[in-house]
Amino acid sequence: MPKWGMTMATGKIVDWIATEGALVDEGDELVEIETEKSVNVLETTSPGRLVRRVGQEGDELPVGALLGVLAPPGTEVSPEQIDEFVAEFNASFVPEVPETEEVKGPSRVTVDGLVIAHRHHPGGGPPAAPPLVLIHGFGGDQDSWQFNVGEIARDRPVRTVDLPGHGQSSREVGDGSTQFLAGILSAWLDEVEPGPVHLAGHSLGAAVALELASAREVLSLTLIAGLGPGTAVDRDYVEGFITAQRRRQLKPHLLRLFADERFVTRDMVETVLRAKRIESTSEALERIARASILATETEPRIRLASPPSPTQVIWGRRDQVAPSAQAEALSPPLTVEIIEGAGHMVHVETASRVNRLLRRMATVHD
Amino acid sequence: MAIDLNTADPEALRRRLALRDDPVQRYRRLVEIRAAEERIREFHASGQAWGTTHCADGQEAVAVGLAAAAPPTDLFWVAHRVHAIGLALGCTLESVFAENLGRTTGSVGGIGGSFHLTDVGVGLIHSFTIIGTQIAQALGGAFASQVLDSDRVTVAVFGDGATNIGVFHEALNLASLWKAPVVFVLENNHYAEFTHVDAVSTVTPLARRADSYGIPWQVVDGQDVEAVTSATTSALEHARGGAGPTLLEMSTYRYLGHSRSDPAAYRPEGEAEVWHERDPIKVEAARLRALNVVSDADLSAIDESVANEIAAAADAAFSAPKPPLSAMFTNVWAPEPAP
Amino acid sequence: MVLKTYRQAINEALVGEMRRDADVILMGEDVAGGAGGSGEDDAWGGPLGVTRGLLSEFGSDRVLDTPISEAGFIGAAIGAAAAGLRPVVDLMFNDFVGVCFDQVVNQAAKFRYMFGGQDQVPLTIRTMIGAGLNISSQHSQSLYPVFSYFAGLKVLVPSSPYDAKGLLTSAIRDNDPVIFCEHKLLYDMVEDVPDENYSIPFGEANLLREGQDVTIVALSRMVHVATEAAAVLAREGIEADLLDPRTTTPLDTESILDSVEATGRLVIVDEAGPRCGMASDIAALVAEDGFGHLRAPIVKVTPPHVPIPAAPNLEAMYIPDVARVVEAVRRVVAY
Amino acid sequence: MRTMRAFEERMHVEFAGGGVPGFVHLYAGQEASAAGVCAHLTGRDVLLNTHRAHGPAIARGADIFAVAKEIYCRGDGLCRGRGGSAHLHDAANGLWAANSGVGSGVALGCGAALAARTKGTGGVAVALVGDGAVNQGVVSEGLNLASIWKLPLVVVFENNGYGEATAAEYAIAGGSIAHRAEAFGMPGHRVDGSDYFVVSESVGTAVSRARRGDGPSLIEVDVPRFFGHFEGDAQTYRSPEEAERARRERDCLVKFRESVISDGVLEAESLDLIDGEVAHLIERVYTEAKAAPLPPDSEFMEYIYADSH
Repeated sequence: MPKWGMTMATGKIVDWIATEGALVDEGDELVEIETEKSVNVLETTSPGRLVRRVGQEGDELPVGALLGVLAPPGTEVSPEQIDEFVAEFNASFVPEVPETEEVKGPSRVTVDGLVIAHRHHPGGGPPAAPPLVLIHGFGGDQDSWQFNVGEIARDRPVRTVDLPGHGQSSREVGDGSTQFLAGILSAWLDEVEPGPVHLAGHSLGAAVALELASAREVLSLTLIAGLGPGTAVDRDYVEGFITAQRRRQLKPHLLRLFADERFVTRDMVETVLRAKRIESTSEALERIARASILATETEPRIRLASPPSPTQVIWGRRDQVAPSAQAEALSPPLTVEIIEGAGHMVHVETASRVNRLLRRMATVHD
Repeated sequence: MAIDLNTADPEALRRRLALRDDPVQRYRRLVEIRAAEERIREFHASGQAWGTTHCADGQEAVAVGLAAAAPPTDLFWVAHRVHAIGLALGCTLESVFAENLGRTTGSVGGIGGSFHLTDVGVGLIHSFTIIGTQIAQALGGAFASQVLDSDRVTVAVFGDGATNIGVFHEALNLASLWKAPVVFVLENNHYAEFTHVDAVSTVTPLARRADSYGIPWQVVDGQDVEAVTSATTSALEHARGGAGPTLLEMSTYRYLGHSRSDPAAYRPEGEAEVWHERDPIKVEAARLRALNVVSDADLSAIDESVANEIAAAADAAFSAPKPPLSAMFTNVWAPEPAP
Repeated sequence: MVLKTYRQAINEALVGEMRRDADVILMGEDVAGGAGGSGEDDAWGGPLGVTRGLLSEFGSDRVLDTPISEAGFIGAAIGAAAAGLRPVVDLMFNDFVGVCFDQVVNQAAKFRYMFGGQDQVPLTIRTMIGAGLNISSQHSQSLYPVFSYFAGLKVLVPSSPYDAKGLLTSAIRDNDPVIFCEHKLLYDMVEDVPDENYSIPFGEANLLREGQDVTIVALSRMVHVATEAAAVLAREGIEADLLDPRTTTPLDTESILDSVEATGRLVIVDEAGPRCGMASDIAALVAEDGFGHLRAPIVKVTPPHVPIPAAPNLEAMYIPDVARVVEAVRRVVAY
Repeated sequence: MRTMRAFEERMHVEFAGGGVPGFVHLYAGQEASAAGVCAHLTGRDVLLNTHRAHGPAIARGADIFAVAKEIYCRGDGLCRGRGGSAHLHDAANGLWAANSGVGSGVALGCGAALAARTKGTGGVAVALVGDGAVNQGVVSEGLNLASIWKLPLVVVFENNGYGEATAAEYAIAGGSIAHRAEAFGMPGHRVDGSDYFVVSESVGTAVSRARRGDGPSLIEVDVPRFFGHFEGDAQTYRSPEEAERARRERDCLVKFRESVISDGVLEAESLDLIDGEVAHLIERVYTEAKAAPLPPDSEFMEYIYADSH
């Protein structure tokens, strides 16, 4: 059972997609799982044959529990061997106690006079592994990575952060430019993570990540639903998001972020509204939008032609906010993954797929 | 339909009459009130009663003096700090305890709670939590006496805090115009909730306000039962004789906080100690001893017998039933008029 | 995430606005507690400690203890508001409005209208509502329906620390007289409340839970009773849309009607009495404008039409509880 | 004073002829009070008006055309037709809240005075109150607040002998309104309200005291009321001779005229000239007010709430 979200303790099997005995390849859809916060599809992380579906549809299982058994390609296993494996696993399996960090809230540091809220997720990987730093998009906060952090932290520490003007960070945003935001994050990294890092950013966060990658040592760079300044973005969405003050005004805008409406839960709308209500938030968002999103610029194309770090681009095919067509034209050395059926919040809607891509990118470039 | 004033609990009436001409009984009642309030605070501290409660420790002489002066036909409208005056007027210990505990044997069947004691049979018409209400209502009672040609006098008992609320001034004006047979008793314990009297009025003594309405006034030593009894007796007779209202300011002091949750931190150190030296129980004990009416042994015997009565009354209150659901719907409306 | 009590949240809103705007002043009986005495100055900080600490920061020119004279000091607050201050005045128990009703409903509510819009009364009246402390019916009522009757007043019934801070901030910034109803049983409730100033707009119902089977509208402390009931119902497979209007004037009629359009069923949970209250008001709204969507009669869960008894067992029966809400929802769903 | 009088005399006639909506309370006879008060007020001060509102509004400098239009509930009346005769309010000119809730002006005035002090404007508030309001609780509460907070407030009780139809002597215990000041620890005086100069001197002293920060004062101004409580009041509660006698013996205009002429301050001709101008003005005021349109239907829901800032 994967861990999607820091407070996720259990997940419920909604639907097995792969049939027992089927050969599956990396990235194939395996099983649909419902958590408190979403329904998401677990994808295969390594090729093999699904020899046993242990969890049954409707079962509610703790994080880390055995969902099924995958035999390596080309090997033959007997039912007895599978029984033995399952028994052994279950005998040693102790469900982990869910993290309470979310309840405690993020840590805060003061960087260049600004309060920056951030979290460190040490995870279960080697502590010395270069960490992955995740930068959220416009109007979001670090919790928008909640479906990604848990899985990635199996390999390496993960750091998430609230951009200035967002989440629980300061509402001071300078001139609102990506340069300013990247400058603050660079100073923040000097403080908390001076060594080389992997970097991933979503939407506005992708622009900040690209800027940051030019300024310091970044081992790999993942740009999700954004290419930096000049990314074509729906102006109505941005302006509507900034001005919405009420649930009923905001919800239509949030719906545009997803291909599947069910992701826009009451909790999500409330969380975004609460952040937006903090004094000076609208002004901060407005300033960032003017300087970093709605300004047009062609420079990123040039920069992406010879990127500062090994770079992959991930996009949702059904992105209504930043059309995915702009990713299709990109060419090597960039790798480009366009995910069918996902919208702008591709890392939420197809968390399992994006997690696999993020883990692979980092592992390859450690 | 007028309330029936002839429904006194015989025991309550006996308790009321006992104070009339017997200084030892007055002393005993002071002791009883002090001990009863202590017991009530235990109910609250131990979680057996909740809500809030307002105690009058230190002000017992006012309650007992008023009750001693007034014949049982006179009617009292009083403030929320009512245990003392209720017990002085004759409410039984059990009825006061049970009301605090929300039991059917409480003075209003558990429906009113600590600060709404009522026993019309001994002249305790009601106790009020909306500051100042009783002043106008007592005036109305006095007006009724005039219309009905009764020699009944009414008494309004209120705190210093009530002298700033409009209804105090409205009632004094009317009482003066109508020469109403009412006595206004201003129990000045120097604090309205947590605020000192001097912060909320610029006139001292407060009773001087009566001048503006053409009403005679007097400041009385509220620590001394005899002083209270004597001043009240005169004021009641003044009113009964048709000469109109009087305002009596009883100067006294509240040892404890406003309510059970109030530690009274707003008071300066040493202030309470000065008043403790003139504690009403001490003052009265000294007087009785000086007159050789009682011996030290008698005083100890009184303490002991009061303690026993209180224990018995508390037991009785605890064993009384809680009100049934039907009690919630009783007395919302008066009975239909007789055909 | 910072857990704070309802009491702290209100205190923070007051501090935040008093720091932000020198025109904000505070007055009421014992808002500091200790004025004129020779002991501590801020001995009490309001009858329930809500305004503690304000005197020391803002001084006695801006934090004023008043005598017990509600008509006088609420009238003065109205005058001060019309003259350019933003008074926050403490009416203590909302039951005390009886002694200053004229000031609240004839003066504050109409000052702007009757004078043709020349002036405004940016006044906030904080007041305690609610039963549950065994203090009988002159200290336990929930009179927000009475205030809601009067055009010109805005009426807020925050049910949580987060809402209390955001709504009080909006109330102080608002240019109309606002009645801010604090439920006395909520003072110790804790919730995540941001340190920063923030404001919640009036007329926006809070959607606490989404469901397709029934709409539950609950106010003030009843929101928590309804939340618990909704959880019980969910285990039975009944999913409720749970709405907290948060402000009764203005009332978010749109959210209520939209929800009923989707669910076809309405249960209203209100601690105020059954007659002429918000429950009957909302029922009338849906009967008039949402009748075609109803699949069952509207049910109101309210206390009976009696004053509030002090006896703990009777008071417990008076206040709507989870069982009554669950039963009401089952009834409309089974209809 | 002449304008106030002429305005009211004409109103008396107009009301009898029909066409004036609502209740109308005339100020005639009391003019020296409003004039004596307003002589000491500046732009930063606030005058709290009563429901007998026309005279003080005119004295305070409100546009007399807008005053008349408000009484006729016209769209461009002082309060856009929302208030009518008893609720004249002119924020821009420091005229406040003529009020049917008698006595409220004292509490509201405390607030205006508190705001003036808190904001350091140097302004004072003067609350006009009738004798009928003196026994209202809110008046006592307001006087107490003003006293303990030492507010820059002057409370002027215009005692015209009747609270509606009830004689002041019957309704007020303790001898006089001025005597009430003692209950609140402030100075109180009773003055002859038919003499402008007496009123003015007394108010002047009280306003200076308030402006200096020395706290509130109470002034009882003894004035005659020439007409009934409201127009249409048959006044059977008082003898017909009483009003007649008041007009004969206590007319502030007559006294003023005699006084300034005998002191050589003004000549009879200049006073006649003023009277003539006033008559002309009043004619224009009434003609224009009666012709003005009622408020537009489209503004039915306006002015209930302020826009948030």
